[in-house]
Amino acid sequence: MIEIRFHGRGGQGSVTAAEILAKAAFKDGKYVQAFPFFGVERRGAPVMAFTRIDDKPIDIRYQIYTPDYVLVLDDGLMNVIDVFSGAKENTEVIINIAEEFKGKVDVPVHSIDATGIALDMLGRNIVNTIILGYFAKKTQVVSIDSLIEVIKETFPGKVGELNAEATKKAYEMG
Amino acid sequence: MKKEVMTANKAVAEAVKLCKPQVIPVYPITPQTTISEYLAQFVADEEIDAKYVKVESEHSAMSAAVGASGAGVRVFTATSSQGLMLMHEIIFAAAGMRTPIVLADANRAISSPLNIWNDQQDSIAQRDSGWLQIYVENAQEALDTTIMAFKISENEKVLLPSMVCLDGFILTHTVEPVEIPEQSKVDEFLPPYNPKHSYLDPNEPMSVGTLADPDYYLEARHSMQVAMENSLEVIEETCKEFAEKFGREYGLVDPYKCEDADIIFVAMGSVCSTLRVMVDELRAKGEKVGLLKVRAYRPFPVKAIDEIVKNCEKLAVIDKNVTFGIGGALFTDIKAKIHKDAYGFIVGLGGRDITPESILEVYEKTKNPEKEVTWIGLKEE
Amino acid sequence: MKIPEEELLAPGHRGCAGCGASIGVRLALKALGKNTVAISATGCLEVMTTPYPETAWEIPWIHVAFENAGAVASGVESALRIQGKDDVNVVAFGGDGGTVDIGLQSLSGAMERGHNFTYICYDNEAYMNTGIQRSGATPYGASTTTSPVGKDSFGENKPKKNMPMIMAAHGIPYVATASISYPEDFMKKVKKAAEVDGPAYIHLNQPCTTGWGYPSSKTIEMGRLAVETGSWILYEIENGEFNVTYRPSERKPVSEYLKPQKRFRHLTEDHIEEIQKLVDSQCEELGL
Amino acid sequence: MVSLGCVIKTPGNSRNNKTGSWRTFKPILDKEKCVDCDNCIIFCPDSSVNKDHDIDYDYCKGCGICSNECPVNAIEMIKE
Repeated sequence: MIEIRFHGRGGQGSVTAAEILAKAAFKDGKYVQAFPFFGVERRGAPVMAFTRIDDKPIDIRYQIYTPDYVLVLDDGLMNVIDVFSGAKENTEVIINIAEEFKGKVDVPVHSIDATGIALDMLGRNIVNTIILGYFAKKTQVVSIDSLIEVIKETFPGKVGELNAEATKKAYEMG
Repeated sequence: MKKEVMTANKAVAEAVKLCKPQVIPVYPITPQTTISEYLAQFVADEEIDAKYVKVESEHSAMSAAVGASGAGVRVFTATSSQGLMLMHEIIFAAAGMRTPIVLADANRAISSPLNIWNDQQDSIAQRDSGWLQIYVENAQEALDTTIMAFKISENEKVLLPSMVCLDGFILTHTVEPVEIPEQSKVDEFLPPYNPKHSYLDPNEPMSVGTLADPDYYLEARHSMQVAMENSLEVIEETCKEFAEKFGREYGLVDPYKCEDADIIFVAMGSVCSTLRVMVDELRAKGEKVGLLKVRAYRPFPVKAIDEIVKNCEKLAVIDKNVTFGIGGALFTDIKAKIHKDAYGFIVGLGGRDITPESILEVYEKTKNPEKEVTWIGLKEE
Repeated sequence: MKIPEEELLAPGHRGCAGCGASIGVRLALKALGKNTVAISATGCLEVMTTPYPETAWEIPWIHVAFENAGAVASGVESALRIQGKDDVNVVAFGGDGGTVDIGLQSLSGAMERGHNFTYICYDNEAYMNTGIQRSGATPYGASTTTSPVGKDSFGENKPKKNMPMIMAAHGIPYVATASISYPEDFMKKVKKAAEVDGPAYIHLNQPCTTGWGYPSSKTIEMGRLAVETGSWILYEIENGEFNVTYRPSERKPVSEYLKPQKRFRHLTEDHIEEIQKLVDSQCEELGL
Repeated sequence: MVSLGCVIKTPGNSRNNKTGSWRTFKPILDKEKCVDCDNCIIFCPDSSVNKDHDIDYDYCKGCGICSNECPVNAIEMIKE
């Protein structure tokens, strides 16, 4: 089973990202589960979301404490919370950050300027699908085709098209 | 048939759509709210031909539900926690008036202190109301049980309302794959509601919701007891019919590896998923352990439980609720009706995460008991 | 006046001898006819008409609880309409307690949502079913078991809640006040209420021999005195337009209305004068 | 056995309950005096006066409203 933890801020679409990832993996033929950290946080507050992906039905129902992957939608969060909490030896972390992440940690960290892509291609700082594109290439956990399909289903029309393009761009950078 | 990834709330809404209720009075409350939103959208898009009554409170939601059901149509509503508390008075009226309403309760803790997270105190607080209560473990079971609930409640041997209890957030806000049955098959399974005991037709006037004095009240309540007893069989029949039609099997209780178990976990709702995994893990270590998932809490399936636990040594009863001064509700019922060495564990109140470690603690404390009722994960003062 | 012969509230009900509520319901049902479904809040009316296994209702009727007649009516109305029964009249009856106090929220919701039904508040100005406790509709100066006369009390010390105007503020198409003592006026209003598309509210003044303390034969006389003294004003608000529907040719002094009633018997001349002033200002406000 | 939900399916069967037994005073109408105003019919709380102004003593509780509302004093209340 693969466990993914998302860190973001309320309103940034972390929960949607966790669900899109689950739905895309489902299209790839996997069993999936995704859920938010159940809180009362409002726009701007740090939030978490979780996705589990497996080849067999997923029966466990508690939060993810030792993630295989951590996706950080906003590098500013790193000053506020420990996004590396529960990281295992082989845990990989992907951070949306303008410059290369320079912190000293024991796990591999991949940096992507998702905000740059978002501002460039979407005209607003919405990075949740973009970071998934990068994640798809880096980890091969989910296929880019399924991901694009789900993004278009989730955001119908032009918004979906633009998001899909931006996600593909990030995929190519992975 | 299609399979989609969705929350249990969406699954319930899809089930409701398939069951074609004609009146849906509902009021939003976390974590039920998205059910009311999906249903509003279905009505707005004419996917269901129903009156969606945008009531001003849960008390009015249940009141309108009873009015509509009393008038002879199929009715669905949903709520959670404080909403169910506000409905409490009319919850009893709904059962007494024998309205086969189906309500989905997104299980959530009760104030005070205010807490929006999951436990099952809200529905447990309604257990003496005369409603059937079925606790579900996942989104698929939420969908399937909602469909079955209408059929069970509308059965003439029952005619009591049903509460489908799904754990708030853990199910209501978690997406997972769900199979949506075909409309035609649901139509075959669940024929239109044809009320004989209560409807409001000027051509055939009847008085509904009357006053019963001491000469009649006792009998009226007794008939509810009989209906509740009947419902045991009706639930089993309905589950069987459902399995034949849709291929998914459910019962009053669902046992897992109980045949040779020394210790059996007894629990309700979503925690059963994690428990099943823990049963496998413990068995891998040579521990003879099983899981008894109680789906039907009211009626309380004494015989079904007895049959499954008859050879085990001990029961570890897990409650996400507390009856202060005695223990968890499921535990006290088990103690009263099942003659086994049973230990009660209060877990997960107010959304406290139930981890594998907490379950191992339950197991350990059943194996080597110190006291009858233990609160798991309690922080030191 | 000639009224429809058909009785839709059967005799044999357990209302007090001289009960004003049963007169009100009888007349309302005569105005509405057989093609009607009724909802009752808990109260005198419900208790006296449906002690199982006997009902006084000749039309379909439902009761659920005290404070929810508005919501129950919402459910009933929705159920009837979704079945295509658009021609069936829906009428809800609630006492003053069940309407102006505990049932206000439920009623307000039903009115605001625009259900097509008529709500009739049969107002006897206290909780009569439970033994004459004050309600928000109890008038100034009335002695009840929870606003008793005492060393430091002259009875209810607040004027009656203005429920019809609260209903009017919902912007519903029809609001009216009525009295059982003016049956023609009342029945005309019930018919209008049933005919409008949307919610209608009628606040029916209904003297109560037991709670007010007058001989059972005087029920109609008391209602008439309430209107003739200006203590109760008959009007309607049709699509926002206010009209007084009955003007006493000469307003009688309020003492004529108060003195025959036990609930007001303790009042001093000063109190009566105070009440006269209250009534005068109310009449002036409504253009009587 | 009570009906399901204590629903009553025989409309108007309160007629089984003869409330005439509640009466202390009995209204007697002098039809000679009657002017057909129908007040006694309209105002009877117990639907106990028919269109011919016959009083149904099975149900009349003897409240006296008819007597009080009669404009020509045609109804007398007498002790049972």
